[in-house]
Amino acid sequence: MNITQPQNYVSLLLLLLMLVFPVVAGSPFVYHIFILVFSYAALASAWNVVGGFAGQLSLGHAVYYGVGSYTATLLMINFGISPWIGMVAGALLASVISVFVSWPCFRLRGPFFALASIAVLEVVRLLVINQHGLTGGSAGLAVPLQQGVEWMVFRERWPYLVISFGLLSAALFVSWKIKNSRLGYYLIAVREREDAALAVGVNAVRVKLAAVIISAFLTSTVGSFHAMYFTFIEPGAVFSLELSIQIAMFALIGGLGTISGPVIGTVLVLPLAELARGWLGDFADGFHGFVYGVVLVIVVLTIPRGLVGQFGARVGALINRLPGYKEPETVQPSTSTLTHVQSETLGQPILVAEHLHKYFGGVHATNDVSLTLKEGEIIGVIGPNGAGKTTVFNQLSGFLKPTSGSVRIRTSYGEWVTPKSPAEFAKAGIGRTFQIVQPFADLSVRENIMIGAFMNTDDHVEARAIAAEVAQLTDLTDQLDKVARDLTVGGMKRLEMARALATRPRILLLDEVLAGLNPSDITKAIEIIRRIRDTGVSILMIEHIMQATMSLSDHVAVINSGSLLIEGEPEKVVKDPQVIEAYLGKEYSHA
Amino acid sequence: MEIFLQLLINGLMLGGTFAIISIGLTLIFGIVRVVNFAHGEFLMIAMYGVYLMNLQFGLHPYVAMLPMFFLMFALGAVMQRYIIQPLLSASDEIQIFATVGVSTALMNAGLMVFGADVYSVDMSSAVVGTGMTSIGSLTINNGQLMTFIVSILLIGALDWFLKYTFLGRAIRATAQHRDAALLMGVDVKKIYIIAFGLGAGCLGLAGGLMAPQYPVFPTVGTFFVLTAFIIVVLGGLGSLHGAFLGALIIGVVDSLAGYYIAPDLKEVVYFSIFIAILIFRPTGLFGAGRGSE
Amino acid sequence: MLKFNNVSAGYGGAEILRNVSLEVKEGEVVTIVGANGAGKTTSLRSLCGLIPLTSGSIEFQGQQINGLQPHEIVDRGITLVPEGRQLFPFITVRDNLLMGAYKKTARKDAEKRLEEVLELFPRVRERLGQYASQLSGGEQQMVAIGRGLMSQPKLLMFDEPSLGLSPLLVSQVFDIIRSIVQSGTTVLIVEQNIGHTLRLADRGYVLENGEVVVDGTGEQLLDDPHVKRAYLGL
Amino acid sequence: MKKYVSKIKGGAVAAVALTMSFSAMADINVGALYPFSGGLALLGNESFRGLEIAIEERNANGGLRGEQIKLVKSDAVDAGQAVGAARKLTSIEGVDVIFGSFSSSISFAATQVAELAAVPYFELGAISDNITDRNMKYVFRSNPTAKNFAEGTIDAIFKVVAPTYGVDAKDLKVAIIHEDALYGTTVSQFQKDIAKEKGLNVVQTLPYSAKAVDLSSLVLRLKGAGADVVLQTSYQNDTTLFFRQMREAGFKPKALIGAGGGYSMKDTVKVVGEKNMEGVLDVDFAQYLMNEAGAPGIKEFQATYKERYGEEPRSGHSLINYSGAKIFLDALEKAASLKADDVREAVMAIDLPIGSTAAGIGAKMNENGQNIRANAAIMQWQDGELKTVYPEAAAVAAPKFPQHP
Repeated sequence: MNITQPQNYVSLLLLLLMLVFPVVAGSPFVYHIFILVFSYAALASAWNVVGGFAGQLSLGHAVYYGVGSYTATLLMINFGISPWIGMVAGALLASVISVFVSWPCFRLRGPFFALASIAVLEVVRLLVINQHGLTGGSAGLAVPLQQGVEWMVFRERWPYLVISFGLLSAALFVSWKIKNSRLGYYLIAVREREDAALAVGVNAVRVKLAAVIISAFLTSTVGSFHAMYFTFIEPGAVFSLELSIQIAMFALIGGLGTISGPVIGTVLVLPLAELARGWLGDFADGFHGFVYGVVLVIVVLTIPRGLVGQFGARVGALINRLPGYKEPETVQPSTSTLTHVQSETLGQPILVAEHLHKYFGGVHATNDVSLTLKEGEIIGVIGPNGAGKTTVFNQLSGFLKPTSGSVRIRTSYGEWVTPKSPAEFAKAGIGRTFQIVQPFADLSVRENIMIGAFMNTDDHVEARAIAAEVAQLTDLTDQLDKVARDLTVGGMKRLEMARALATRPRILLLDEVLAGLNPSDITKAIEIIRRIRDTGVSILMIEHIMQATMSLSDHVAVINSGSLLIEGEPEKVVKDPQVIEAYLGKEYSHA
Repeated sequence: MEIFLQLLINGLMLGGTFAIISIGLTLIFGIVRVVNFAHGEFLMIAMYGVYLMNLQFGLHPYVAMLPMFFLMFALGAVMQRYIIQPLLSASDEIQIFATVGVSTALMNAGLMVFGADVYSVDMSSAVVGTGMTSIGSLTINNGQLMTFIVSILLIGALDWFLKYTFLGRAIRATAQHRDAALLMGVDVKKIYIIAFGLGAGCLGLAGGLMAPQYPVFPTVGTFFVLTAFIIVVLGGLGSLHGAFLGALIIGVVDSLAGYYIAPDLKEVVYFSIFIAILIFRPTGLFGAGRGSE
Repeated sequence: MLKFNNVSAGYGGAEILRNVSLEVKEGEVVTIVGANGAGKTTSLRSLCGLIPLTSGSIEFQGQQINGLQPHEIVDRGITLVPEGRQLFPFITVRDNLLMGAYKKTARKDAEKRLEEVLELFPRVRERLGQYASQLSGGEQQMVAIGRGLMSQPKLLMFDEPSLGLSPLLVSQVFDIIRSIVQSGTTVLIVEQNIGHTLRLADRGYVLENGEVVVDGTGEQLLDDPHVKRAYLGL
Repeated sequence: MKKYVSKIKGGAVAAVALTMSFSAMADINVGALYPFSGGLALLGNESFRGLEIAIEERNANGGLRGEQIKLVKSDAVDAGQAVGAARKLTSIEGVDVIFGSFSSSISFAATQVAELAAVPYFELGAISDNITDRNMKYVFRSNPTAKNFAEGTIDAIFKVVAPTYGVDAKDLKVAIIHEDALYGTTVSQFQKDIAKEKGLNVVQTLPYSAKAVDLSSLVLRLKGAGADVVLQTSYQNDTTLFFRQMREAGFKPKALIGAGGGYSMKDTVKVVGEKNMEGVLDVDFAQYLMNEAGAPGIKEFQATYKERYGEEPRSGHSLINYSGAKIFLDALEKAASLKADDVREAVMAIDLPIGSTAAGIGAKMNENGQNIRANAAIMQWQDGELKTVYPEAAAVAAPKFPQHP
């Protein structure tokens, strides 16, 4: 982290200010509020790793919090083990539990994942109550009041403040680390467009598990700390749905998926709620809860992206006017992959599909399609709308499993492999684009491409270099810092190619990358495809724009009604009466 | 054997109560595709409404539930129009938080207006809905029996409405294929408002039917809402018959597990069933092919 | 009857239609042809109110209709038979057809209308009680057309009615469209299978990259080099 | 510039000093920490009313140490909020003492804070025994604990049920049922231990969730086990549910004994019906129908309550809080100063015999600050009234059971 960057030093200063404020104010109540703010902000940040970065709306995070509380307290009561050790033990246990809880739930979407997480929380709470021999049941456990550093119980308040600040710093550091690492990019990729992520070799399940484990670990440490701070735990309070909702709410109000959001959300809402309880509590029982609910509704209706999502960019720009701001350095692309590679195996088969059949229910979508792509070749796949071209593509890239038949790929070591999942296909050397473009819309062009580059490197700098290099190849260099959603159609299509290329594929499957482009974009794209081929990549492309297909392809394959109609040289194929009929209808071919 | 039969009857009757609460939720869930966490608080409002009508006008809860149906319809419609509709294209978590916010606000509003006191409708002079019916040594609570019967009638009525009226067909069509419904000239926004209103309106009926059984207090909704979610997922999104069968299943599980396992572990049993259903058969037991994925 | 005045439209910032002007007169059959991605479907969707225009206007029977809600446009008498059928999968065929008569003016004659439609599609009659998702592709297309007719439209639009059908079925579908035309309904077809379409149509427009490049009568277009180029790159 | 700053500073200091001296001169600030919202709100509020009446009474009679007492309300729904509430009371509000707190988990957390801040904490209603097992110097409790409750319920079997039916207590089949949160679990645990110790025949022990909406299977299990006496520790909803479903299943045990909670509440009778509550025993803080001889001032309190809030007390929580508050206020009056150590000295000096307060309890603190003269009364619902039946000194009626002619 570069400390001279305004955004960085301002953030650090603000954090320090939060630590200094209660010390200056001196009031125990202010101490308490800040201890709560720090620890809840840590919880919200930890939750944000799953709920924000990974986009899995968990409302059962109190499970991990409770595991931390109980592990530390039980170890202390039964074995006299210091809560510092208990904290780590609890965190490890929470991580293990998180794997068992989350794995089966990952295929659930949105509200269903949320409901499942609530159900898990309820089950755990009821079991903890039921197993009172072990857990003390619902009577709860009182933490022995042995004072001292090793017991995490103090008469003064500042040690609690320091510990909670430490926990928050840890959570923030981890968030920042994730956000700026391969994992962070992968999480966003999986959250935004799982298909596109799979196509660049992301193992979605593993990535989500990593997030859940990290999140559970952090959440659990705060649970241990809270047990020592409140000195009393009971299942109803620690395994509580309200707590789970509350921490998620702090993150949401601040801004999901941002680093500072959860902290800002907590800092604004928590003290306000505490004070409101004092101010409004006398007015009428329940009034502050009412206000709380109404504020939450207003926030989601007016600034659903949270404070940071809504205002973050503007504030960030203001802060950047402070002294010390430097543009991020542009990385010089190394031109290693751009050079023409002379391959000894040029012209030999690299991708072989044999007798592919695919049924959807009763529909025979792919009927005995066999294809062979030779190294260095461009094959154009044409056929009318709905003929089943994309279905074939999906089988060639692992997104669909053929009902029968096989797809084999020759790796760079010369072996033939049959990958099983889209990610394995990607790793075996297949890059693909999607007919309907799948950009990670909120990321910049550079970051989009980097997600592809991360397949072969986990180094940030190297990924940036690859991005720069691929951008040059696809004429995106001057758009690198643009947000993907602002690109033109042509730009998006090129971005699709760039992302696939960043994985250094040896075979590229292009699904209608020219559709919807204006003539000048088309010319540009054709040139790019030629350039790509010249770097040694073999290409299979579905295309409707005939001029392009004709001029680019070495071979043309025509698919109609799910089967391979004809394959051969472009000129021959296009004059074939069968083809004309398939395209323009019987009547036309007779005309 | 006799105990088993009594347990079964108790479970089925409890299922009737669960059903009347879940019908509205499955309508909203299935059509508007929103998980309404405020459903329990809607039930609370309906129960207070019935209580007040009984107190002020001496209406029997079974009479009071009819005006309550319309009042709750209006409340649901307002919630859809002003809170859910602006968020229809927003992500799931935003919608969930909106309904959580409404839930918190309503629960506390209940506390502000009525205090934490527990109120119950005075049924001492009522003839219908109280007492027991005995069949041999087995007994049935009349109020629960009434709830059971009305929930069947309600499902029948909704079924007829959804199948044989233009509006009902449009509601089903919108749930299945929103864009195509638009092309048929359906005002989708209006359909959502009606669907949400209907779902809330069902709770108006539930409020009246439950009055002889359960007292009302600000947090009464939390006693029922999670169970209702379980039932709706179990029965399959938006499926009325599924919700009814799911309610009966959960009722019977509640009753049997409470006897044969332990009263404090019965929730564990049906929460576990719920998780298993989500994981292994996300479309629900009776869902028509659409579910959690 | 229908007029596009310099219409531009698109999704999420990308402009797919550019300055398109076209016209359909009462009683006519007009077709829009062009390659994939040329903007044919977009033009129909913007007409139905599903996509907002970025510029230009659409008039129907002399009144501006762009900016209206989709259901208001249906009420004016414009109905689309969408690409890929888009039936309601878990609703019976009968109810699918009745959904076509949802708009207020069509409701009271719905049963009568249903009979007429079933006469046109005798095979559908046997399937009335089944879920739409249980039908074959051809039967689904019949239901989709039938559903469109149920609204008694002044202007009926077809989006790729031949998509995914076998050649025999394609001929049948076009026979049906022909009979609809003969009954006096104005028709606008978007189609890839231009052989059938251009023979049927009074006039046609060729879209390329979101712009109208040629227009003329069906027969003229059949021989126009633009058409072949658009499709086959010759 | 510098001058200007110092001027502002000076002004601010003066203002602060002024307000501080103002409040110091006018009032003694006293914290009231209860759950005023959330699920515990009803009884939290009822408890608070007892404290409020005690304070208002004291203020009307010239106040404490010649100054008016100002009550500072602080709401805590759970342990986390209790810490915040206690911190606020001890620091920002600067209260001299705190009264609380109805809920045991709130009390646990709040007393911890108060102890560390050296602010005396007077617990008037929470019953978990451990609260006063932690060697705290400034935490005192006037009310009986869970153990007292459990003892009371077992006593009720030996002293009331068995003699009235004329059977040996050890021949009775006893079932223990309880809600499975803190309150029910704590009391029932003591019940189990004491019952075992005294050789009772316990046939079933069944916990259940207080949020349960159906207890019919639990009732069938009790019925199947042929329980003669049922001990229930419960809140209001589960009490009414249990009674309704017991009736439906035709289950009629010889005696039902509750440990406060739902059994003591007027509302419960309203829902369950007078005749269905007839003969039900309840062990709790003393309620209102006590022999004035064993509870001096109880009628007066009841009258004041009715006048102040326009309704009958909703449960005995107000009474026990009232009595406890009075005991501690008297001690505060006598203390050398309001410093914590002086307060402790005064509190430890309290010596009131049983039957000398409105709730019938006496007062004598042990080293841990627990009142060892706090006993739970045994009461019975008769004709819709909760009448004290044991100990005899406070009794207003003889026990009778409708099942036993």
